[in-house]
Amino acid sequence: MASHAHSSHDHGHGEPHPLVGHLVPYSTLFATGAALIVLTIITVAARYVDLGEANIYLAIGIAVVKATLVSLFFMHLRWDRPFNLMVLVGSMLFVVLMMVFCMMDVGQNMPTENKGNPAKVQQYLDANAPFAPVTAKK
Amino acid sequence: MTTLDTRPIHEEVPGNYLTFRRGFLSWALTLDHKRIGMMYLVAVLVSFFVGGVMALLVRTKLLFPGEVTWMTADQYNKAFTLHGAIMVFLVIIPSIPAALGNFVLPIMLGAKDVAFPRLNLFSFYLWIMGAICAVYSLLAGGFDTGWTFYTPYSSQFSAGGTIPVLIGVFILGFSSIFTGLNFVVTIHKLRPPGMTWFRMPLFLWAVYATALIQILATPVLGITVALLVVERSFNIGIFDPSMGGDPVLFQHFFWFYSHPAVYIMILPGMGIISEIIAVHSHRHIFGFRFIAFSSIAIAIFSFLVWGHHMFTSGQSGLMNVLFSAITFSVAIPSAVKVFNWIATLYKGSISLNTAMWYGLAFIFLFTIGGLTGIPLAVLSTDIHLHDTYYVVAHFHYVMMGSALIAMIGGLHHWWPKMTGRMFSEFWGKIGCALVFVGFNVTFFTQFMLGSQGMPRRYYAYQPEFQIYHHISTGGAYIMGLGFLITAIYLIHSLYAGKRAPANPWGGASLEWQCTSPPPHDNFATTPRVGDCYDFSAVSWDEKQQGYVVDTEAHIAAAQHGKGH
Amino acid sequence: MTNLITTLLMHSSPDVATSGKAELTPKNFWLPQGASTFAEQNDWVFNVINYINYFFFFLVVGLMFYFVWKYRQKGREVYARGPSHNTVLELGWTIIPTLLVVVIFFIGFRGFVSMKTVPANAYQIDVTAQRYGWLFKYPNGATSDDLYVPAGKPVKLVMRSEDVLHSLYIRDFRVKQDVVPGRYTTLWFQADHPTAGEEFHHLFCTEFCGVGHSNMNRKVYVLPEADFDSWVVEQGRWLDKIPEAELYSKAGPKLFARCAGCHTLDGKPGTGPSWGNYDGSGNVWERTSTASSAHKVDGKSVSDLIGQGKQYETPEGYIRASILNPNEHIVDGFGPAMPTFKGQLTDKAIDALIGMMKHLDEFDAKGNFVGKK
Amino acid sequence: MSHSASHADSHSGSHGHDAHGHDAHGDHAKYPFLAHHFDTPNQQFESGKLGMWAFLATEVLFFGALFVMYAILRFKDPQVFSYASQYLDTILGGINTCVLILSSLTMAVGVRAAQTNKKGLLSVCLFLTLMGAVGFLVIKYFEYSHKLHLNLKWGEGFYHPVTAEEAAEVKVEPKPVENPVLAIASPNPSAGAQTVALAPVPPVDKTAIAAPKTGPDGVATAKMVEATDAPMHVEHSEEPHLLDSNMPPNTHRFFAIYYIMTGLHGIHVLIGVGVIGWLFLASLKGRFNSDYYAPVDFVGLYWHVVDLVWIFLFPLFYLIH
Repeated sequence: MASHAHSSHDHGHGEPHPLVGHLVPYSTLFATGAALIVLTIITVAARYVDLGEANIYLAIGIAVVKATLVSLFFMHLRWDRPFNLMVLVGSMLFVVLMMVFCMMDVGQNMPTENKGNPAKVQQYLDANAPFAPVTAKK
Repeated sequence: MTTLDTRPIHEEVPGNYLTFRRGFLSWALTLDHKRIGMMYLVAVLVSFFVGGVMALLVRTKLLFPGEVTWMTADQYNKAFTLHGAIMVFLVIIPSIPAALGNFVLPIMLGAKDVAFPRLNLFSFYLWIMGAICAVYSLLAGGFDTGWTFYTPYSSQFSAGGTIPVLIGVFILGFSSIFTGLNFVVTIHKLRPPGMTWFRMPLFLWAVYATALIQILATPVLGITVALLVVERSFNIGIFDPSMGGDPVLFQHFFWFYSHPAVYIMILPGMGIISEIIAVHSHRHIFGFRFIAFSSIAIAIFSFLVWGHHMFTSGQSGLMNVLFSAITFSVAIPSAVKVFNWIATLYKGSISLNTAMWYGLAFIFLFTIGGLTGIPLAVLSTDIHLHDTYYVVAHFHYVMMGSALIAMIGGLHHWWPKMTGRMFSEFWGKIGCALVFVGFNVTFFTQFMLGSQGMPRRYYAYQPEFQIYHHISTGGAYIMGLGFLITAIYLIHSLYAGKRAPANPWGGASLEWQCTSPPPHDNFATTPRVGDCYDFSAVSWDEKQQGYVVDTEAHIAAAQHGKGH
Repeated sequence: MTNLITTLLMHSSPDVATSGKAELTPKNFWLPQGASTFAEQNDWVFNVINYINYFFFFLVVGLMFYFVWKYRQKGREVYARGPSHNTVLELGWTIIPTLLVVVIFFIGFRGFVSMKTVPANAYQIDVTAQRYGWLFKYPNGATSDDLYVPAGKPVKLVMRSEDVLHSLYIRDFRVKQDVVPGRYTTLWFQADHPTAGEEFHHLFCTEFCGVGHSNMNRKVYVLPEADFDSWVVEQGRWLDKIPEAELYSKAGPKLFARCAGCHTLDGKPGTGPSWGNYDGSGNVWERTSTASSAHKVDGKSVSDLIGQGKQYETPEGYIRASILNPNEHIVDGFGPAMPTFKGQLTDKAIDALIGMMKHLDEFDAKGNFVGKK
Repeated sequence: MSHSASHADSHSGSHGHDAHGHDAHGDHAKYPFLAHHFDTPNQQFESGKLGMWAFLATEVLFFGALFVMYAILRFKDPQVFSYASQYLDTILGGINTCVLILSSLTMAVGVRAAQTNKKGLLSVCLFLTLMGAVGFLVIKYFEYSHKLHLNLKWGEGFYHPVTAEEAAEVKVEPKPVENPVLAIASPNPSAGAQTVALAPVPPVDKTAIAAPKTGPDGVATAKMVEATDAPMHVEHSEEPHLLDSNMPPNTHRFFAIYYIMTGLHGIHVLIGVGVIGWLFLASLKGRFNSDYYAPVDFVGLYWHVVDLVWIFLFPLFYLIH
């Protein structure tokens, strides 16, 4: 699995050494840099207009765009072996996996933490036992 | 096969890697994967001895249900914690990949060395540093948290040596990461012409899958213990409820690494068994692709099931159900492997060498270990069995009965290659038998203990359990004797063993085609690769007292898909 | 899809809570005697899995030994022509185990659901775990170190830990649940068979908690419901043994611990008004609070409820009323947050509290008795 | 499998790596930097690159776990984050972001310079990158010291007035309370917020455990109720946080995760300073050329990842008003 991506790519990649890396034109590099700076300014500016919840999503969105720019152009991923891209994206997938599972559990558990009102906690525990409605019918 | 390379570095090669250069520094600063592998091996076996002594101490205490004068509860806790921590972090995790893997991986692959020899040496010294931290923590008051370091006990109440050992674990983690990283790159980039992914011996597949886990999971362990150190020092309120933290969150973080770690331990063992079974029954491994892909499948599933260590931890019901369901998915690839090994024996020509004895012992013990995992994965029964001796027995069957037995099996399998000496088959079988019997007496009893409700990590226990503990301790001593014998004849073979032929068992993979012990650079010329499980071209040679592989026939057979 | 299946399972699963007397499951080679309604179900699952395991174990190991004997190497002729793969076979032993474990999962899942579904009528006992002991608190305020439960009645334990992780494990009931500091965990069970005389069930701590971990076991006694009721009342009677004279000084602080969550003694309001501000009169105290009539109780403000300057005849009457039905009159600036203590506090307990409020000067801010200044 | 076979051949094929591998020696003679166990510079470079990427993957997981932690803490009490982030200096953070981005740019340019044998330009770029890294650390130092001055600290220290000024401003005598977590939660703003918010936490006693509370549970304490009904967003007052009656419970945890994540990132920048400095010196000696620029490329990758991490840290901490 891992191999296929890069080794198949390997084929078209027949230049004699040492032309392993890809030469990125200065124009591209500076354009990327400029774009990153501009995005930074935008995201800072956006902080001062109150969009409520939207603020954070906007900020994250911009961050993702910036990250993509850096990895594609500064880190040559656009021209590099797909396998290296797979390594990066794959590792991020595992982070997402960890986050999803942990968040699910935390979300389920929060009401049982006794910083809350134990009476409420009790109601929750009685109501939210798995599939309570079904048993409630009996 | 022995036309030497003409590069200057090779002119002073007097034969093999052991005699390549001499003196302490030639070992301490070596970049040769074989020597690094040997150093790992020695280090790991020494720690194994220490951990084993701890285990015997614990077992001996458990002969008596109550207090004993010679071991307080505190000392007992420190003893079993030390046993667990040493066996997990210093022995089993590095044993196969770092010790045996380092030695045979590049040779099996047909490479001259691993991709990053310096990194390889560095990770060995990281291991040493980690071990030193662990030792220091003993001087600093020891640590009594159990190897799982659960908060808030570890962040507030545990003994003074906790922070040093956490730092040690952090360092060991990076040692393991770098080893894995090295292997991934080696397997990707250093394969000689003709060594395609499906020509690779299954041991390499297993080590590759292991390396993936090491790279992806171990950093999380690093950050977790780092956070725990910070929590303990500054009480920042992330894991410690006294400042609003959440202990269950720690368990999530810990098991996100430590469950995949279980497969870091067992996968390479499975790889070794695939080698041993195929080579010693001189017959093409059955279902190569199923075994190969089951390794990768296990590696990936292993990331999805960590919550099954937390069914009673206060984890939400939803997650319990989810994790339990996914857990069963890991059972399948493991079962597939076992069935394939059995099918490999079918119509083989099985020579019962010591290595093969260990191989069969593995199948026996791993089957028990795997099957007893089912009641633990089932939600309702796990509630009863969780944190009892049933769990202890289960993971000893998998960790020791499987991973470690496989490691020792592999040690016997490759011992002639590594040392150039043959060991005594007779004593080898005696040792194997003692270990096998002792192991079952020790741990099968603990299944009963557990299902009868004896909780783990207990210093004192109800008298009704005493008989089981007596049997279990007895078995432990039998096992100890077995390992003692093994150690003795292996060391003895170093001096008195007869010289090993290049290919004593009749293997067809590349490591059997270079001399034993191998030359400094493994292969004078880039080797040519056939089907490493095709034994049609292997034949016994009286003169060498070993097997020889007719390379031309071997390659030809591979090209015409013969011998399948 | 899964929901559908689970729903079906739920309906087909026996309602553990209300099903008749569960029989004691016998002690066998593997399992100890089971004494709760779960034991039946649980042991059945365990045994079923065991039989499946026996089958596969003997299949694998049997084949292994047979092949090893049949195909042992003869002479040095090594090359053996066995098949190198057989897709049907391999798919077979991939798929069949898969189906098997799916079934096993749902069997276990069923049991788990009933263990997690606390019946509404469960009798609640509050558990506090602490290195190295358990404290069980019953609804009437009685406490005990060993666990006493009524037979044939679902019992719900609400557990919290004072220090580290513990885990409450009653092996004969087949129940186990970690006790996590900073959070409430619950488990429930129903034991149908009273323990005779000296008999008891073991209660273990199964989460490593330190030096005394292995001593953190207690006994569980199952009493017939009638006996249990009298026991719990008797256990709750600690108050009666205190002579009238030193009632408020001895019993006061212990009882006040329950109030301390909302009421302070030093004049700082919490959820409820501070006793420190009590003027000893029958007035609804702190009438001068700025947030006058802020709080409405079903549409009426406090002054509507009792009117300006209205008073109880005696302070005692007032205090008693506000303990037994607290939300009848609410002090200005506070909400109807206080639960009634009807049935939880005996008259004598209320007397003790009243006595304490009258002699606040003899208590420190934490409610400990310090005597006359 | 066939194409991976051809992979193996491809690099050998292009450099005449036949079964006896003589030409390999040619390569070794030609390229002094070529390690003995590699056949071609290409293979060596590719291996290094894959190794670097694998290492970066571990870095991603390393920081990733912390991002998970961040998500969970924020998920648990969002009001804390919206409140406490107001103590962070967005402008300084923004400037730092730009500094890092620019240093990333110079690094990328440097790589190109190395690839194209422009040794002078390479040294200049490396120097600029180095300056960027150092600048980032300097600015971060000012941010940290300012916060510490305001006693915005981790853990218990957060609730102790340590600096003379604060001790002066905060005249209330601290009182110990049993349960810090609950005590931190401020009850209804009108009443006694200061003292509660001020209550310092006694150092955790590792040996003695408090006697169990008597009486059954099930009665909410003031703090408990408040803690659950805390408002989602609270403006922070101009007073020091210890006097701010609006401070939501668990605010100390925001600063805990803030110091941990930015701190770990800072350590990575520090390492970056080290390696880039080394590259700079090496480049002055003219070590790198279009044949051998792997170290520049790999350090570049590392440096970009450090930049990536900050690109996410910045909005997550500074921009969640």
